[in-house]
Amino acid sequence: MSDIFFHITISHFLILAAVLFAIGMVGVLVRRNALIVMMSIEIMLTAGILTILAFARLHGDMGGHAFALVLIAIAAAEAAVGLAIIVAVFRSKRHVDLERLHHLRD
Amino acid sequence: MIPRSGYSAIAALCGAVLVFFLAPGAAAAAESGPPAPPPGAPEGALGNTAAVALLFWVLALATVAGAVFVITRRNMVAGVMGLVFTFFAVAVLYAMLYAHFLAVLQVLVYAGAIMVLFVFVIMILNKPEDEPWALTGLVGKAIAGLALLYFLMRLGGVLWGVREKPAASGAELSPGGTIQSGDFGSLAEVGRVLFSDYVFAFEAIALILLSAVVGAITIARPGSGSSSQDADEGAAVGDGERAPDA
Amino acid sequence: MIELTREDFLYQIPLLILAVSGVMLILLEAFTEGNRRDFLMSLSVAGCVGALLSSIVLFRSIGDESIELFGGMLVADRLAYVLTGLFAGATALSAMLTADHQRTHRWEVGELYGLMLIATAGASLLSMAGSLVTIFLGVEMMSIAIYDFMAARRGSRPGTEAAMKYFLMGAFSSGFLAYGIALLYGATGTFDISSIAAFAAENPSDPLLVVGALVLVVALAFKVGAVPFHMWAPDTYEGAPTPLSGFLASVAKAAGFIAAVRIFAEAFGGDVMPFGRLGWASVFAALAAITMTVGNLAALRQERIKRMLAYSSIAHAGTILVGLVAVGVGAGDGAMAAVVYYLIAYSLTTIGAFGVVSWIGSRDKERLRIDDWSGLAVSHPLAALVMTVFLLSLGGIPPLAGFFGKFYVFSQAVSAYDQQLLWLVVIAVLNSILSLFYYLRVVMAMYFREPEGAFTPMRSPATVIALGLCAFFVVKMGVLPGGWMSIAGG
Amino acid sequence: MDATQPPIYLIILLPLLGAVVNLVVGRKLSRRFVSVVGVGSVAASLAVTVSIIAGPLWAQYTAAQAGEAASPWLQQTLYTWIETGDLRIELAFRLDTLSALMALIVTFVGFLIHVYSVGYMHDEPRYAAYFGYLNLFTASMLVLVLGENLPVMFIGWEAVGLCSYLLIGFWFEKEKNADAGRKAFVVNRIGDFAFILGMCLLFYATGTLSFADFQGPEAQRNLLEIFMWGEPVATWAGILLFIGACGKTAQIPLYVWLPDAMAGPTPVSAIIHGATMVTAGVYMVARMSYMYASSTTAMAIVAGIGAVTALFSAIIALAQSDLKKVLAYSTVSQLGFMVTAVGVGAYVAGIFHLLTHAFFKAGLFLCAGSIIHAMSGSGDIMKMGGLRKRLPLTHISFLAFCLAIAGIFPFSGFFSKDEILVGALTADADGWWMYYGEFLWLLLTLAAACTAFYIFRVYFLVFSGESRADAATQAHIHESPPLVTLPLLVLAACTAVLGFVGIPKLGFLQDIGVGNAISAWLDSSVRSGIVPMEITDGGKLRVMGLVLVVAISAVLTARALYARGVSPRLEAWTSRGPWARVHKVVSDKFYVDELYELIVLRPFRALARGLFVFVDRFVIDTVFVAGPAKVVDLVGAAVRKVQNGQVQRYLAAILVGSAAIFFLASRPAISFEHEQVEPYEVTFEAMVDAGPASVDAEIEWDFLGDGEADATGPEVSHRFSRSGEHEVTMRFRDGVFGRWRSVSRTIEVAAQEESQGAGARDRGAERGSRQ
Repeated sequence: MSDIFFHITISHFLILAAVLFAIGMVGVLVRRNALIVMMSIEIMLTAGILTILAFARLHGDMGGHAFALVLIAIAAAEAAVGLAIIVAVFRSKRHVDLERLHHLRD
Repeated sequence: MIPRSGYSAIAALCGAVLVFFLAPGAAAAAESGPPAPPPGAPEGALGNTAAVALLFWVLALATVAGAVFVITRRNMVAGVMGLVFTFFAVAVLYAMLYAHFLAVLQVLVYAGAIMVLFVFVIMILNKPEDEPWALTGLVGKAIAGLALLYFLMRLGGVLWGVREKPAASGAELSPGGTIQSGDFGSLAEVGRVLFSDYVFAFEAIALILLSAVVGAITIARPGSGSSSQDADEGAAVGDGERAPDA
Repeated sequence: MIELTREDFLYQIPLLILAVSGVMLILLEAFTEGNRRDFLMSLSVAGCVGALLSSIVLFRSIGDESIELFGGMLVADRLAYVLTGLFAGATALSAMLTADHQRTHRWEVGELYGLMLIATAGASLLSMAGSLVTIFLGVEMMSIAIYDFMAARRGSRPGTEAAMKYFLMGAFSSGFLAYGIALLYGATGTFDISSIAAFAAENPSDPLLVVGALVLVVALAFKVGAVPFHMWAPDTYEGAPTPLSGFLASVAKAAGFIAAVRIFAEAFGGDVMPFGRLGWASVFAALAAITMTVGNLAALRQERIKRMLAYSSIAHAGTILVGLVAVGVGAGDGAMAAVVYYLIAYSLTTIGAFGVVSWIGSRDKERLRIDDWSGLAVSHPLAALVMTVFLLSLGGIPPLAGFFGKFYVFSQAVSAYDQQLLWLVVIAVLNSILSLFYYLRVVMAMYFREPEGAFTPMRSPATVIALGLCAFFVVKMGVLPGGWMSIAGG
Repeated sequence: MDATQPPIYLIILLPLLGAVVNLVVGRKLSRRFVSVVGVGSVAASLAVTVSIIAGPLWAQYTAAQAGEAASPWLQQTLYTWIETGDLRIELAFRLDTLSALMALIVTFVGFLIHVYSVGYMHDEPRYAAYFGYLNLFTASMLVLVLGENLPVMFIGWEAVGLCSYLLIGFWFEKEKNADAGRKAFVVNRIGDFAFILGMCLLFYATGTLSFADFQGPEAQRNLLEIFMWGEPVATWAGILLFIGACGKTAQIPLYVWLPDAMAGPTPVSAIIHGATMVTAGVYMVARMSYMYASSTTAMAIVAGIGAVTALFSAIIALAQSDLKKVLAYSTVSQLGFMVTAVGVGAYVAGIFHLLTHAFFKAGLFLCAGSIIHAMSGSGDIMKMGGLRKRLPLTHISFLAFCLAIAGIFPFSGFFSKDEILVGALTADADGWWMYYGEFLWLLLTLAAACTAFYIFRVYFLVFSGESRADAATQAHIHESPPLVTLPLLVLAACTAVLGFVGIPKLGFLQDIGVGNAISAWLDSSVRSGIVPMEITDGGKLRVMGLVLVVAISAVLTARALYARGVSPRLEAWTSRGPWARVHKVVSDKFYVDELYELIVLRPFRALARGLFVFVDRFVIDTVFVAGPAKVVDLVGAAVRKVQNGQVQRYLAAILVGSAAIFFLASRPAISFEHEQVEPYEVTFEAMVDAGPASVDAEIEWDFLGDGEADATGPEVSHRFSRSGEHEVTMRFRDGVFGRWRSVSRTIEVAAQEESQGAGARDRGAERGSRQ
């Protein structure tokens, strides 16, 4: 049992990443502020990168690092666009509250 | 009294300290492990010294704490600081996985650039205090929470099974066997992969970043386009339309 | 170390044309003064046509070969060029419609055209994807450009709200995509799709592989708008500028499908059936059934035409999924050709339908409610006729393109081994009957109701040409489907 | 395309061109020009049809009769429409004796209706659109008839649906008309759905969709030998195609659109009911006779539905008071006759009745148009009467049509209806119930009686007695213009003599060289699926005589009741009930009338009302119309609840959806089966649903109940040490998530050999009980 604590394996990293992914999802679900929801999405992407790197370590393959780099760059791009959209929403509605953003609906 | 955002600033500072002191140690500790575990044995990927274990648990705690901090704080600046803290800790974890260059990149891009962007936008919004939690549709969210738990449980079982896979050090499984143990994850190796096998990805990213930048400028600038309104949409935009330009 | 050869560039010329003209347009926009949007539009159409023509040339020259480019990052084969050609053509049509929409509703944003081309480049990247990295890059290149131009109509409140929603959900699904790719990578140690296929053939139920594939199902189901991952679609299509809704419903959706084909049909396809007898198709079969049904039932109640078309596009996604399932249970090349044919037919039809919706809007009144369409047949008979053609094609009436798409998909699905898809085909056919109810409501409004006040729709050659082309091809694909079917691979 | 081939495509192209001209530029043209284009295109098409039939087809036919040429049909392939893999569909037209007859009916009757329309619609503001739609309708019907394969036929099939939608809803200013048009279209679509499925299934089974190929031995073998759910695939394909036919040909339960379709202009009713659209189903079944012959089950269903429809709608027609409604239900009933005919394999009789019906029903509708025109637009037969002298030409022709539909010798309906009755009475096939043919015959004979009664009820109420209309209407009554009456007279003349093309095959007549011309003509195109029982001339004559007597007595009853308006006694009966007038009834010499009313008409009326209430109000309105509406409402409400505009709810749905995918993919249903093979020895087989999780699954068996695994693997056998009950547990570990699940069951182990049967029964019973 104590082996789990002292013997760090790739699985530890993977589970940690999964937990991060889940925390990100919870954040997306429960926060009203679009900005914080975006931060939660960044956490999810980070969890993806961590998973990739852990597997890269497992397989000893540098391809994972290259893909992690791609992910980081794309996360940056997404953040830029997302923040711009938040600013645009704020300009037209004076708030970025997702619960009040429901004019398009069935 | 220290203002509430002060705590987060302190936390982020701790994160920075953590990186600077732990990262080299993390890499060293990871490298000090036994070079090649016997195949089939449930051997750790990183060796099994107590230092590695301690480091991992501290970092795991820091990461999770930072992430939880992000999604629980009402103060947005505090949230950003929590995120920075998480990213620092994750960067050290990268280093533990022999991804030194990506650890650096994580700190530079995420903790550096993206977080500055977030803070910037918080300033534009001029609203450091967030709206409270989204508590409508609690039933739906409870169901979603249960679904998430189930998802995590299934995923966790599979991921936990991975440790039974024969772990290998970077030298063994790399194609052609040219990488030495110390090279794995180094800047040189990342560069080599990026400019050979993944050169196309590298080029494509350039295009993506370009469209992101152009798009961000197009979207965020207050322009003449905002003067027109659909008749269907009802009233014209309020005074806030001329929000201070960043 | 890979060697880059001349071929690596030669075979990706359509992609290069799209990307380069996209960048050029963005640059030109910065140096263009005043309202020279038509000029930009023409250039973007020229770029698309160039990409289309080069796809046709490459399609003819490549034969049945499949050539790996950039060390397997890209795969050049006929499927890739068909879809690239479709994306380029559909983008050209959307661009032509967009210019007039911009002028009529005064939201001239010149960057849009460059971004549109970059999104198309992302879509065609997906069609050529030979690696999960390319899939991710393609999805993101397309999505980020789409986020951009969704929000480009700055003053429009529905526009920004739609962009916000689409962005958040798209980024969320990107998280799933990244995570799923990570899991597949963990299972196989490679991103290369053919290597993954080889691995899957040997380890059909590797846990990481299965879980990774299931997570990818979620991510791709989101992109194609399958229930219950569809909920962005109605809001987004309604809020977005109309021609861009058309773009979203055609190019973005087809790109999602081609990504699903590249991953599931090629990595997990073949004779081995990694996930048991029904394979991954069992998941898609359930999604297809529920997607068609919910999409159609929800569309029945819509009073606003863009929302109705959005739900209709969800229902069509379900129909295409039926074809994908048929591919999955080993119906083979025929089923794949049926999917491709359906994608072409559906894309042209839906762009046309959104185009007419855009066309009848005049300044200060967009005419987005079905009631606004009353008596169109009397005041503008040609527009009503064209719209009727599109709607009947969507509803699957012969001899229009939509009918053959459906017929082809259904007959392939029925002939799948052991008739195990018969239940799905029955549901699909019932749904296509159901769908006529709401398509006919619009036809009824146009033909069987009195016009409510005269109006002047936009008068512009570009829109008329685009609509004419769409209608022409929709009819042609129905009357002379042979050539199109052989293009689709049948 | 072979240059020497006759231009079959012209038959379709001409009306199509007329439609294009009238629809596109018609608004700018003069009425005269529109009429010339509209009528002329159909006339030209008729001329082409006649010339091709009289020329090349006749030559082929006579050659085939003489044994020289193999195939008495012409085929023209325009181009290969679809070719992909093994799917090859050509845009081809086939003119054989069957489709030639149909094309002749469509063009000839269509032509007359076009002529009639020129007179009838002269005040219509959307004159050009009307003729455009009418031409389009004719062209579509010709595509349906001449198509060489099912997909081409399906184009026509859909197009007539669409055109009828436009024509029925032509006067869309009235909400009711638009609704009727929509109803027609929707109900047709329900049938089309089955048609598409049937096509897919046929293609799957035979690899072809061409009519010529279905006759080939390979397709025949496939149809018989490929089984699905215990029936040959021909049965399922036949049933599915027939559901499609039910939609078009207005059979139970999809007949509801047809009575509502009266809302359109009267010539439209005539063309839809008489010559074209509704006969499509009958034609399709006859066309596919080579497939239906492979399945007696499908034929029994077709025949049964046809006969029930025939009687059922004839009963409903008894109680209608609107002229066009009566005729509409009459159409449904007559179609039932035809469907029964093709269902019992009497294809020639079915097509023959289709032919005669096309003439007399089109005529009846055109007369109705003339009458309603005269009555200032009202179709209430209770308000008519005494029109014999006011509308002499209409009266003459109407009488001829009535005699024909009632089956009075020597009008055409007599011959065709008689053929159907003989066909039904003598039909017998493998797997049919005993006396099924006789049962069908009985239903049809009853229906024939009702037919004679209701049509003469209409006739007497409209033409004899005193006029019951108000003064204003009476003043307006006048005979229609020649353009209207001329087609009527032509149709009436045809109706009177047409029957003689199908003189029954009676020994003594054949001896003197009088044969059944239509049967000889059609024999090469259809295949009789069921070998009829032998019937003697005497038997045939008895059937004929019986139905003639029944029809004549029904006519006489109608005359007695309605010749001077509605008989006052009848009114007394219906208004005040029997007991108040007992004395009068007893003393009344015509008590037969009342008895008839009491015993037959009243129950029938009640039945008709009841049937109407049940089928139309309950089945259609509640189940088909309100039911879906309710479902749509519920789903809509649910969607609305979820799609509430809040993006976080959408994200939650994604999460729930992905969890559901994981759940479904990771939970295969497990169970096991067992069978005793020897004393004490039982074999076990694990039953695990397909799915990702079941591929590399581990399976353990515990036979002793001690929790230890006694065997592993999906198929094991175990020798029990004693007989009696044993608790057996199967444990299953899925290959992906590694979860253990188990299923236990108590089984009975016998010591003797003979309990094998028990074991097998046990297996059957326990299959459903999965954990």
